[in-house]
Formats: sequence, C-alpha cells, structure tokens
Amino acid sequence: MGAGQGAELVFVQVAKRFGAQSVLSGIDLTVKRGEFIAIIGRSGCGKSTLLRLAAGLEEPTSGIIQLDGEPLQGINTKARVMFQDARLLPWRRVIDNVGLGLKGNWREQAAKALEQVGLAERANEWPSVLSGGQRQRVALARALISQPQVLLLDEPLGALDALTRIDMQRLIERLWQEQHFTALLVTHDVDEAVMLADRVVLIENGTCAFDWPVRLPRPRQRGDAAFADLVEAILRRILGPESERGAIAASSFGEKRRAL
Amino acid sequence: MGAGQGAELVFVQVAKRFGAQSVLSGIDLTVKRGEFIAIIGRSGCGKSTLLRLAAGLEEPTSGIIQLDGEPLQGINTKARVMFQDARLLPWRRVIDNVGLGLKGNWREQAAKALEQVGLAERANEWPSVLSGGQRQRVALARALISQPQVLLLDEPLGALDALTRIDMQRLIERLWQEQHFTALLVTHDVDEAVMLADRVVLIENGTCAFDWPVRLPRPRQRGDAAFADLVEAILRRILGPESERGAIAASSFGEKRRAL
Amino acid sequence: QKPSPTKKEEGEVIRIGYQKYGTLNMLKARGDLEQRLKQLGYTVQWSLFPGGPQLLEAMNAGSLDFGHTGEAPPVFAQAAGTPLLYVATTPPSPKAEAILVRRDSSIRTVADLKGKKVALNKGSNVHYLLVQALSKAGLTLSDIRPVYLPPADARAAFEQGSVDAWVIWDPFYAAAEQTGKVRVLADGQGLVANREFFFASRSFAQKHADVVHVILEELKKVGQWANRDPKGVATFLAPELGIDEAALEIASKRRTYGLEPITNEVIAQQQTIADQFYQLGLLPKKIDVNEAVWREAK
Amino acid sequence: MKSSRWTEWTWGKAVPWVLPVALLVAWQTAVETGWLSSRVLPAPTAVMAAAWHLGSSGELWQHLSISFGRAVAGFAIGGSIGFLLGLVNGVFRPAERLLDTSIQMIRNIPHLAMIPLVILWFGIGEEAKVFLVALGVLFPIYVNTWHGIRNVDAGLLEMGRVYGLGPWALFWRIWLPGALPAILVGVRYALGIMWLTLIVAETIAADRGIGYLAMNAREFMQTDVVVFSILLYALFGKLADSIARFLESRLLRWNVNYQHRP
Amino acid sequence: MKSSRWTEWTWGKAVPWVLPVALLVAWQTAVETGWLSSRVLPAPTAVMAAAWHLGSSGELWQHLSISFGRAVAGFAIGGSIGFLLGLVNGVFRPAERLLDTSIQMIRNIPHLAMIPLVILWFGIGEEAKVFLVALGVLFPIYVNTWHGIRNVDAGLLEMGRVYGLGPWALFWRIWLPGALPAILVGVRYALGIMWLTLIVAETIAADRGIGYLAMNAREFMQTDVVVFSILLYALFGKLADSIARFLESRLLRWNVNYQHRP
Ligand SMILES: Nc1ncnc2c1ncn2[C@@H]1O[C@H](COP(=O)(O)OP(=O)(O)OP(=O)(O)O)[C@@H](O)[C@H]1O
Ligand SMILES: Nc1ncnc2c1ncn2[C@@H]1O[C@H](COP(=O)(O)OP(=O)(O)OP(=O)(O)O)[C@@H](O)[C@H]1O
Ligand SMILES: [Mg+2]
Ligand SMILES: [Mg+2]
Repeated sequence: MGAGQGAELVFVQVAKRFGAQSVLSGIDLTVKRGEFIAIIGRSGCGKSTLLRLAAGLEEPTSGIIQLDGEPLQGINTKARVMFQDARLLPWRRVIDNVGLGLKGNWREQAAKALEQVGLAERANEWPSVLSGGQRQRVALARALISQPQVLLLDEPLGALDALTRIDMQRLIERLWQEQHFTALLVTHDVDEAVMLADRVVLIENGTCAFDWPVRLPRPRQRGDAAFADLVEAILRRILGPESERGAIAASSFGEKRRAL
Repeated sequence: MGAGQGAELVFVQVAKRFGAQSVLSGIDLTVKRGEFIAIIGRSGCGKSTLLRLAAGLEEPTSGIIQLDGEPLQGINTKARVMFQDARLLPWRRVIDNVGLGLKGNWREQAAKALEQVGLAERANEWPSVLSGGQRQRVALARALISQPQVLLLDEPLGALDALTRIDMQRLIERLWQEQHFTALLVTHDVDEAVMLADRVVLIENGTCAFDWPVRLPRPRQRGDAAFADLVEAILRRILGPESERGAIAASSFGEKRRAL
Repeated sequence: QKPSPTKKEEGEVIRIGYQKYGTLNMLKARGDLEQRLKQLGYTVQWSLFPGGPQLLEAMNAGSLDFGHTGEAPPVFAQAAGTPLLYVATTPPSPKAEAILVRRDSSIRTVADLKGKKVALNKGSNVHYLLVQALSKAGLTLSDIRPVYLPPADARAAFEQGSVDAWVIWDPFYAAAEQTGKVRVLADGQGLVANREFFFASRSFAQKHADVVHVILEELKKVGQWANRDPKGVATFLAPELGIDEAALEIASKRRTYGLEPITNEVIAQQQTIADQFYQLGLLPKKIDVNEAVWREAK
Repeated sequence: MKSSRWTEWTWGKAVPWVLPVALLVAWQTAVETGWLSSRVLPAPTAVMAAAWHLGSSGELWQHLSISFGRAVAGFAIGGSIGFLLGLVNGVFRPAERLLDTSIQMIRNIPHLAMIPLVILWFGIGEEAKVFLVALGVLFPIYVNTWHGIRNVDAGLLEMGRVYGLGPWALFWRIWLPGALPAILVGVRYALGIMWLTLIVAETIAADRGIGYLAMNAREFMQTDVVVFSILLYALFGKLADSIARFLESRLLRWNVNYQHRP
Repeated sequence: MKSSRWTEWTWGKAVPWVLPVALLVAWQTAVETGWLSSRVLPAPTAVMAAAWHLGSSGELWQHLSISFGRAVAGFAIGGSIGFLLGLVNGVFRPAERLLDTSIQMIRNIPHLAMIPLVILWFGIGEEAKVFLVALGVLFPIYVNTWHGIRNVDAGLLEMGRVYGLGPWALFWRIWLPGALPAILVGVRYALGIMWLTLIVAETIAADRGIGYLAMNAREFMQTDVVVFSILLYALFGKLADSIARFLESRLLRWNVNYQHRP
C-alpha cells in the first residue's frame, strides 16, 4: 500500500437498484489520482451507496467502476472506508480499534492518531463508554492512520461540535496533502465541502446532477469572498431559489456573505 | 399524558461521575414548563449524559433533579427521548417503530408522522434497509408522535442535509407550538439552536457555563440581523476569540453576518 | 372357589411386572388370569421390563405387586431392602446358559480361559455360572479378564473379536448357537440350578394372599402347557422377541417350565449364590434368603 | 431464468441429502461385497424389509403415535418451564443468583442415573416418561433463552422503557424478539433431545414407543430393527431441523443473517 | 464500607447455595421423621457415609481420575470438531447446505441405541468411550458456534474486510469474539453433556469411572451409592458452570451484558 500515491477511480454509467427501488441510475464520475471530491445530496439520495460501490461492498446493477483502469472486482483493497456509523469492535480497546489491520509498531502510530483526534487519554477504554462524537473520532483516527490510496469518508464529522469539527477538517486536509490519497467525502455541510474538496458533486435523482470545481488556493479561508460565493451558489442550487425555503436559505447563508 | 402541557424540570447541583471520571459537576438549570432549551458544548462534554439524567436513565452521583417539583426517581415517565443513535427495533417495520407504545388508532397517526418526515412510502420496510438520515427521521417521527410533556432530542438532525434539516426544524417548532411540551435539544448547529430555542445553554467543564436567552419573535428569520448577531456571539464564545480558530470563526460566521 | 365380593374394594388393580422371555409373558398373552381376577373384582395392569433388576427396582419403589426374575437379581434387591417375597420358582434349567467361544477359537476347556477376556453381564445368573465353572477348573475370577457387558453389547464385542468368550443365557444363547459360529465350552449342568423365581411385594402378599394363589394356579397351568408344547412356545415367542423360531424351540426344549414351591433346598441354593456374591464383593452385606420367603399365616 | 430457478431449487433441496445418500450406497456396497458381515450390520435392503414389516403390520404407527404423544407433552411442559426460567433468570439478576446454580446442578444429572428416583416420585406410568422428556427439553431451552435474553441490546431496552412500554409490552416487543434467534437455537436443540430422552424414558416399563422399539430390539439383538430405529431417529432429527428452520425463516425475516435461506 | 463489601461478597457466594442446602435439610428431615422410607431414599447422612467409605478406600479417586481422563479427551476431540464444523458451516453457506442436515441427523441418534455399532467400530476399549463423549460434546458446541457465527454483526465484518484484514485476522478479530458469547453457552452446555455421556459410555465394559459407579450401583440397588453419584454429577454440573462463568467473565469483559457479575 504505497503511501503518497492516490488511485484513480472512474464510474461509468453505474446504476444500482435494491429490488424494485432504483437508487442510482447512470453515475458518470471520474476521480483523478489524489483528487479530493465532496459529495452532497439529500438524505436517502444514494451517497452512502455510492461510497459502498467504490469500496466494492456492493456490486453495481449495471455499469462499471474502474480502479486505476482495471474494473473493480470484490473488495477494493486500495480503499479504506469510514462508515456513517462508527463500527468499532466492542471487544477491543479504543487503541486496538484504531490500530486494526496495521502491522509493525502500530501501537505508537495509533496513539499518535488518537492524540490528533483529541482522545489520547481514552486509549485504553472500551468503545461502549465513549460519547457519540468520541466514537466518530475513533473511527476517523482508524481511517486516517491506515494510509490508503483511496479514502472514503461517509459523514465523518456529523456528530462533532463546530470547534472539534474545524480541528478535524484541518487534520484531514493536512494528511491528504502529505499522503496524496484520493478522497471521497460525503457531507451535509456545504462549508465543509468547499473547505476541503477540489470538486463538489451533487447527487440528485440518481445521477451526478451538478459538479462545482473549487479553485480556491489552500489553506482556504472561510472569510474569503470567493469562498462565500461558492457556498452560496451551491446552497442556492440545493435549497432551490424559487421556493420559500430557497428564500430563507439565500437570506440566511448567501446574501449575508455576498454583502461582505 | 396530557398533550398541550409541558412539565417543569429543575437541576439542582447535579453531578455525574463514571468511575473516576467526572463528567458533570454541579449543573444548575431550571427548565420552565413549555420552554425550549438548546444545549451546546464540545464533543464528550456531557450533553447526552445530561439528557439521560433528565430521562431518568442515569442516576446523578449527587444533586437532585426535580420534575414538576417532585424529585425524579426511576424512569421519567413524562419524557420521551430521541437518542443520538436511532435505536429502531430491527424486527419491526418502520411504521410499527414509529407507533411504538401508542394506543388507539396509532397506525393512522404513525402514517401521518412518517409523511411529515418525508418517509410515507417507506412505512412497510425493515429499518435495516434505510439510509442513516432516514433512520434518524424515523426516530424523530417516533419521538414527535408520542406527545410527551418533556421531549429530549439528542442531535436529532445531525445526519440530515440542509434542506431536509430546515423542514425538520420547522416541523419540530410547529409541533412544539401546538403541544407546548418542554424541550431539551442537544445540537452542534448554533444556527439551529438559535432558530428553535428560547434559551441556548453552553456546557463546559461539567457546568452550565453560559446561558443566552433568545428573545427573537417567531417565526424567526435567519436573514435577521439580531439572529445573526446572536449566532455570532455564541460562536465567538465557543470557538474562543483569541485563538486562530476564533479568528476563522469570526470571519467565517460572524463578521459577514454583522456586515449585513 | 367362590368370590366373596364384600371383602374387596371394587376395581382394585393388581400390578404385575413381566419380562418378554418368561412364563408371565405367556400368561399375559393367554388372558386367563384377567378372566379369573375379574370375577374377584380385580383388574390387572401389566408392565413390561427389559430385565430383572429394573423390575425389582419398580417393586422397591412400590410400583409393582407381583413379578418374576432369574436367580441373581433378587439377591441384590434383598440386600437393598426391597420388600419382596419369594412365592414360587420353576424347576432348574441348567442347560439354558453356557460359556461360548468362537468356533475357530483355540480355547478348548474352561481351564484355557486363563488370562482370556470373557464377556458377561455383571451380577447376573451367568456371573455365578462363570464363578462355578472356573472354580471347578481350579481357577478364580482373577485368573481371567472379565469384561462386563449387557447381552447386546456383549454380542457385538464377541463377534468383533474384542473378547474371547461369552457367558450367556437363553434365548441369546440359542440365537448365537443358530449362527453356527460358536462352540459351547460348558453349560450349567452340574454347576448351577438356573431357576426362574416369582415374587410378590411384602404388603401385597400379606393383604391379598388369595390373589397370589390365583396367580400361581394360573402360572402352573401355563407352565404345563409350555412343557407339553415347546414348539407352541417358540411360535408364540418368535414374533415377540424377533428371534428365529428354530432357536427359540431349542431354548424352549432345554428349559423346564412349571411351578415349584420354595423348598429349603431352593433357599439353600439361593443362599449359596448370595454368599458367593458377597465373597466377590458384589454384595455389600450378608443376607438371609430365608427372611424373604413367603410363609402364609396359618 | 425459469430453468435456472428450478436448478437452484433442486440444488437447495438436494444438496443436503448428498452425504446421507452416499453413506447409504457405501453401506449397501460394503454389505454386498461381504466386507461387512450382514449379521453385524444388515444391508439397507434388509433394514427396509424390517421397516416394511413393522409398517405394514401397523405396529410402527402405534409406536410412533405413542412416542409422539409423550414427546409433545414433555416438550410442552419442559419447554415452557425452561423458557420461563430462562426469561426470569435472564431479566432478574437476583433470580439468577438464586436459581441458576441449582438448575445447572440438576441439568447435569444423567437421566439414566435418575430413573430410580423418578420411579419413586412418579411410579412407572406415563408421568415418569413425560417427566424425563420434560427434564431433557428444559435445559437447552433454558440455557438458550437465558443467553438470548441476556444479550438483548440494552440500548433498545432503554428506548422501550423511555417510550413508556410496560413490562408486558417490553417483553413482547423487545425482550422476546431480541432473544428469539437464540431461543430458536434452543428449540432446535430441544426438538432433538425430546426424541433422545424417550429412549431412556421408555426403558421404564414401556411396551410401546419408538424408544422401546429400539431398546427392545437391541436387547434381543434384532440388528435390522436396531438400525432401522437409528435411521428413524435420524429422520426425526431432520424433521426437527426442518421445523426449526421453518420457524427461523418465519420469525426472523427481519434479520439479514437469516435471509437468503433455502 | 468494608463490611458492606464483605456482606455483598458472601451474598454473592452464598445465595446460589440456598436452594440446594434447603433441599438437603428437607430431605434429611423427611427421612428422619420417617415420612420418606430410608430404603427408598437414604438419608443424606447415609449417603455421606457411603461417600466416606468410597473416598477413604481410595476407590472414588480411581473412578474420578479415570472418568476425568475420558471426559477431557472426549471434550477436546468433540469440542474441536464441533467448533470447526460450526465455524465452517456458519461462514460458508454451501458447506452448511452440504453438512448441516447430516449433522442434525446424527445428532439425533441416541447413544444408547448406537452402542452396538460403536463397539463394532471401536471395540470395547477406551476409544469407544472417548468416541461417545466426543459425539455428545460435539453437537452443543456445533449448534452454538454456528449460531454465534451466523449472528456476528455484518457491519463489523464489512468494516474488517474493508480494512484489509485477511481471513485469519478476520477470524481472530471479528468472527471469534463476535461469536464468543454464544460459543460459551455451547461450552457451558457441553461441559455438562461431557459427564452425562460418560454414564452411557461407561456401560461399555468399564470397571472404573463414575458412570460405571452409578450404573453398577443402580444395577445392584445400592441406593446410597446411586444417590451419592447423583450428587456427584450435580457437583460436576456446578463445577462446569463455574468454569463457564469464569471463562465468560474473562473473555466477555467488554460486554456490558456480562458485567457486574459475581
Ligand atoms: N457509561 C459510561 N461509562 C463511562 N464513561 C462514560 C459513560 N457514558 C459516558 N461516558 C463519558 O462521559 C463523557 C460525556 O459523555 P456524553 O455522551 O454525555 O458526551 P456528549 O456531550 O453527548 O458528547 P457527543 O457530542 O460526542 O455526543 C464522555 O467522555 C464519555 O466517555
Ligand atoms: N440494502 C438495501 N436494501 C434496500 N434499500 C436500500 C438498501 N440500502 C440502501 N437502500 C435505500 O437506498 C437509498 C439510498 O441509501 P443511502 O444509504 O445511499 O442514502 P444516503 O444518500 O447515504 O442517505 P443519508 O444521507 O440519509 O445517509 C435509500 O432510500 C435506502 O433506503
Ligand atoms: Mg448515508
Ligand atoms: Mg452525545
């Protein structure tokens, strides 16, 4: 598993049905080596399903997923997933959960990863006593430590407060810059998407409905006008400008920013 | 269980320790009948623990919790909790999960609640096939339908996209206005806290460190200057104005808003 | 003999335990006893037992009034305090049990058994037979290697070659002979009596002596029939036991049916068995057979 | 599509029988070639003949029906007691403290050794036999119910209590369905034990029943009937298994682990 | 504080014995008052005397040690096979298809009926006895392992596979610990069965062993020894239970459902 080497991931007309229900219908998406893509979309639109397809945990009903040019078959061994639920092994201590699947002097690395997510002193506890946000951070530490070529993050910071969230975003960005892995991030926080991603992809009606490149230099500043404009544009699109909701959204997020 | 009648909840010097670890140390908090309180604080600061104490699921190590003037003993029968994890019964269909514990023609009510959270057509599926956000909405429907006197919501909208989240906030506010229950809402979204609550309480170092009354008229508008000012004040306080993070926060959330 | 209904409680049940191979089985099949006891106001409840020890176990628990076994089980039952009374016996049938070896075996005499594995049912009639046969050949049990197995298991072990010899009684003895693959080393002649005994529980014999007499009378009749018609016995038993009719005929011919009282000679024979078992350490204490013999109050 | 479904169906139905049938064929061959003495182990054909004989004379059905009655009665009694004990001990720690040791001790007493006592208590009638079956069935149901109850997700129970479910509703909606997979394992095991115990129970003064059939044949060395009764037991095992599987597929439809079952 | 801890400790240790001791007292009283004939059920004191006699002559220890050897050997063999089968059938559906029916069929054959066949296969030596114990132990371990494996959280398995765990690591880190609570239930059950089967196994040409002791005493109606052997079995049951509890408390520390155990 070469650190510092992302893999390329290409979705070609990928569709996924569960029984009679069509979730994804014709996803075309190319994720370049080392690219950071954020995926947004409404609850139940198929974001997690897309990540599971990329991880090889589901097979597409039709279409092909290519990993570095080869069709993906079975588990994607180059990828690590941070699932929407933490999925910690209840029978292993926090630190052992973080070091899962690592070799060598993993204990040191795991301790360092735990420190980075602010849980150094909880290393020897059972996962069952952790709070929701703490569990999520353990899962994050586990995903980040594994130095994958493809990192699939499914709402990794959903249960964190604003402060911790900013810290974690920084951590993810730093590691990504160091290791150049390919990243797919599912998030509901448009700010977060724009903060981290090279491209923000909106999933709607089972396809990639929209695709915003983020051409802002890093480190990005939330105070930046271009940043705020992009966030506003995306919010306008997803909240729908015509609706009453759209109006609220625009006033609440967009216009203030433009007014800056 | 009288609908339209909230209960009063008073925490008097409530402390909670888990073994050697002190989580809450001297919480003093009075929640008036029908009051809507939002609780914010860092991950692991004890928000869920506070809710569990209010629900009677944990006993305080010291101090007293009074419910309508009586000390709370055992389960708080006047309260319903929406847990941080959805806790759906895997062996019951979605609609049966929503109707859990209801009597009379609950099926109709449950169907209506499901429609309100946008999951009408998933009524007869097993919870295991739902997406993360869908599960959360089912749990929300279950909590809202039960017409409690005290409603305890533990990050109820954490896994929802911006659009759905706004819808759900409206739903909660409407039901609260109709039924006048007492509400404690744990959230990481300061916007959400200010949108819904009569008071925003910050938990820090095991105590109620700060308490912002929200005196804005309802329905509240995110575009409102007073709204934005309050959000900014809260964010400044939790992100810490001195730190670099504070600066980011201020620029990203606060100043733009003030500039409006 | 006229019934005197006033004496009896209406519909009282006489509980008789029987085994498949024995006189009571035939008595049950003929149905005469029920007829007679019905006139006396009794009904009969038959219970089938796989062996003597189990039958006496039930009698010990007070679940049986009347039953029959071979000569060894009552010795142990008496030592355990079972309230049984010997009420009658059959004539001896020493030829109905034997020590068998495989046809091609190098063992020719009982003395050759020295150091060999011999399968037998512990504490049964054949245990006594083996002791007697060995002592006649100048050996004791410690000179051979006894392997204690119930008949079915013993046969499997015998045929498989796990044991060298097998001490067994009829009808298994006859069935084994029928296969043509065994040789008889010695049978019970001159060594043992091998009788069948009939018992009543102490309380039953005291309360219902008349019924005991009726049963004995009927048993006598059956015994007479069996002696006259061994082929008939074989025909009757073959489907019951699932054993070849020819083998059963052999078995039937070499035993004597009938009914004899418990004489002092019989008591002495039983006492010898008890003393032998006591010496072998099988019996935990000395017993006096005489105490367990039915003597009607005059 | 249709033909592949059919293949799949036959596959599902046929595969489990591959091994038993192969065994049967090997056995018949071994006997026919004389490698195995037919007196020691009769050929399958001979066993079939014995079965035919027992069946056509009506004897077999008598044995079966009487054993069936005992089995069902014992299962009903022992199963309910075991279930209740498992429930009570799973839910209430003090009850477990008080009872579990005793139950584990009784469980360990072989029926064979217990028969003298059973006869003392129940005589030699049907009660004794049903008692033994009940005793045999009790423990697997008990142990598995206890285990199932003990492992019900505590989070769901909390939720149930908070949502105002009374003890009764809590039991029906959460404890029971949560423990059901484990309980069904107990049932599966107990359905086997039910028949097994009969062979001991029916040595107590029985003259009918399939345990009697087996032991009597053993006693009188009717090898064909012995083997037939062994096959009968095996078939009952299969039957019990099918019942358990049916129950699982009906009651555990929600559980992904039990889906895609034949 | 200290005294309350001590009270708690005694409570934890003593309560399980309340019922057995009460029974013992009732029994002694019943015999002494003549309500129960001592012929039918000897008084505890008489049983003690028999125990003393067996123990002081050294006979008892011979029986115990020889049975213990058989039990351990049988448990080791049957336990491992059962575990492996449960594992394989739990993990691979095709294996389950092929094997499960056959196993369920064999499971249902009573040992008692099987003895003649066992003698044919293994003779009358130790192999036959160990085989029977192994066979008895195999099934509870099999069924529970299978159940445990089948119910391992699929989400955790997915996670493990995504994190690059090989089959071996997947087994040690996820399958096994996930199935462990159920497997331990199987062990608990099997530890009992282990002793139970010996009573049947030791009817095969045994002249030592506690199964032999029990059956021999029953045959010769030595009620005191019969009752003593029943008590012995009960104590073994308690022992097996304690072992199982010890294993649970060591291996399942992470599981809230097994915490706060005495
Ligand atoms: N049962 C328990 N045993 C030991 N420690 C516990 C237990 N429950 C919670 N804690 C600890 O108490 C602290 C507060 O937990 P709590 O769940 O209340 O946090 P929280 O504020 O809800 O955090 P989050 O926002 O991450 O959900 C955490 O450090 C947690 O590890
Ligand atoms: N195994 C399954 N069987 C049937 N339907 C499924 C299955 N998994 C997911 N679905 C359905 O597919 C749709 C997409 O699910 P997915 O989990 O991808 O949503 P999502 O975009 O991640 O939503 P959220 O933001 O709420 O997590 C949902 O409607 C869900 O109910
Ligand atoms: Mg999702
Ligand atoms: Mg929390």
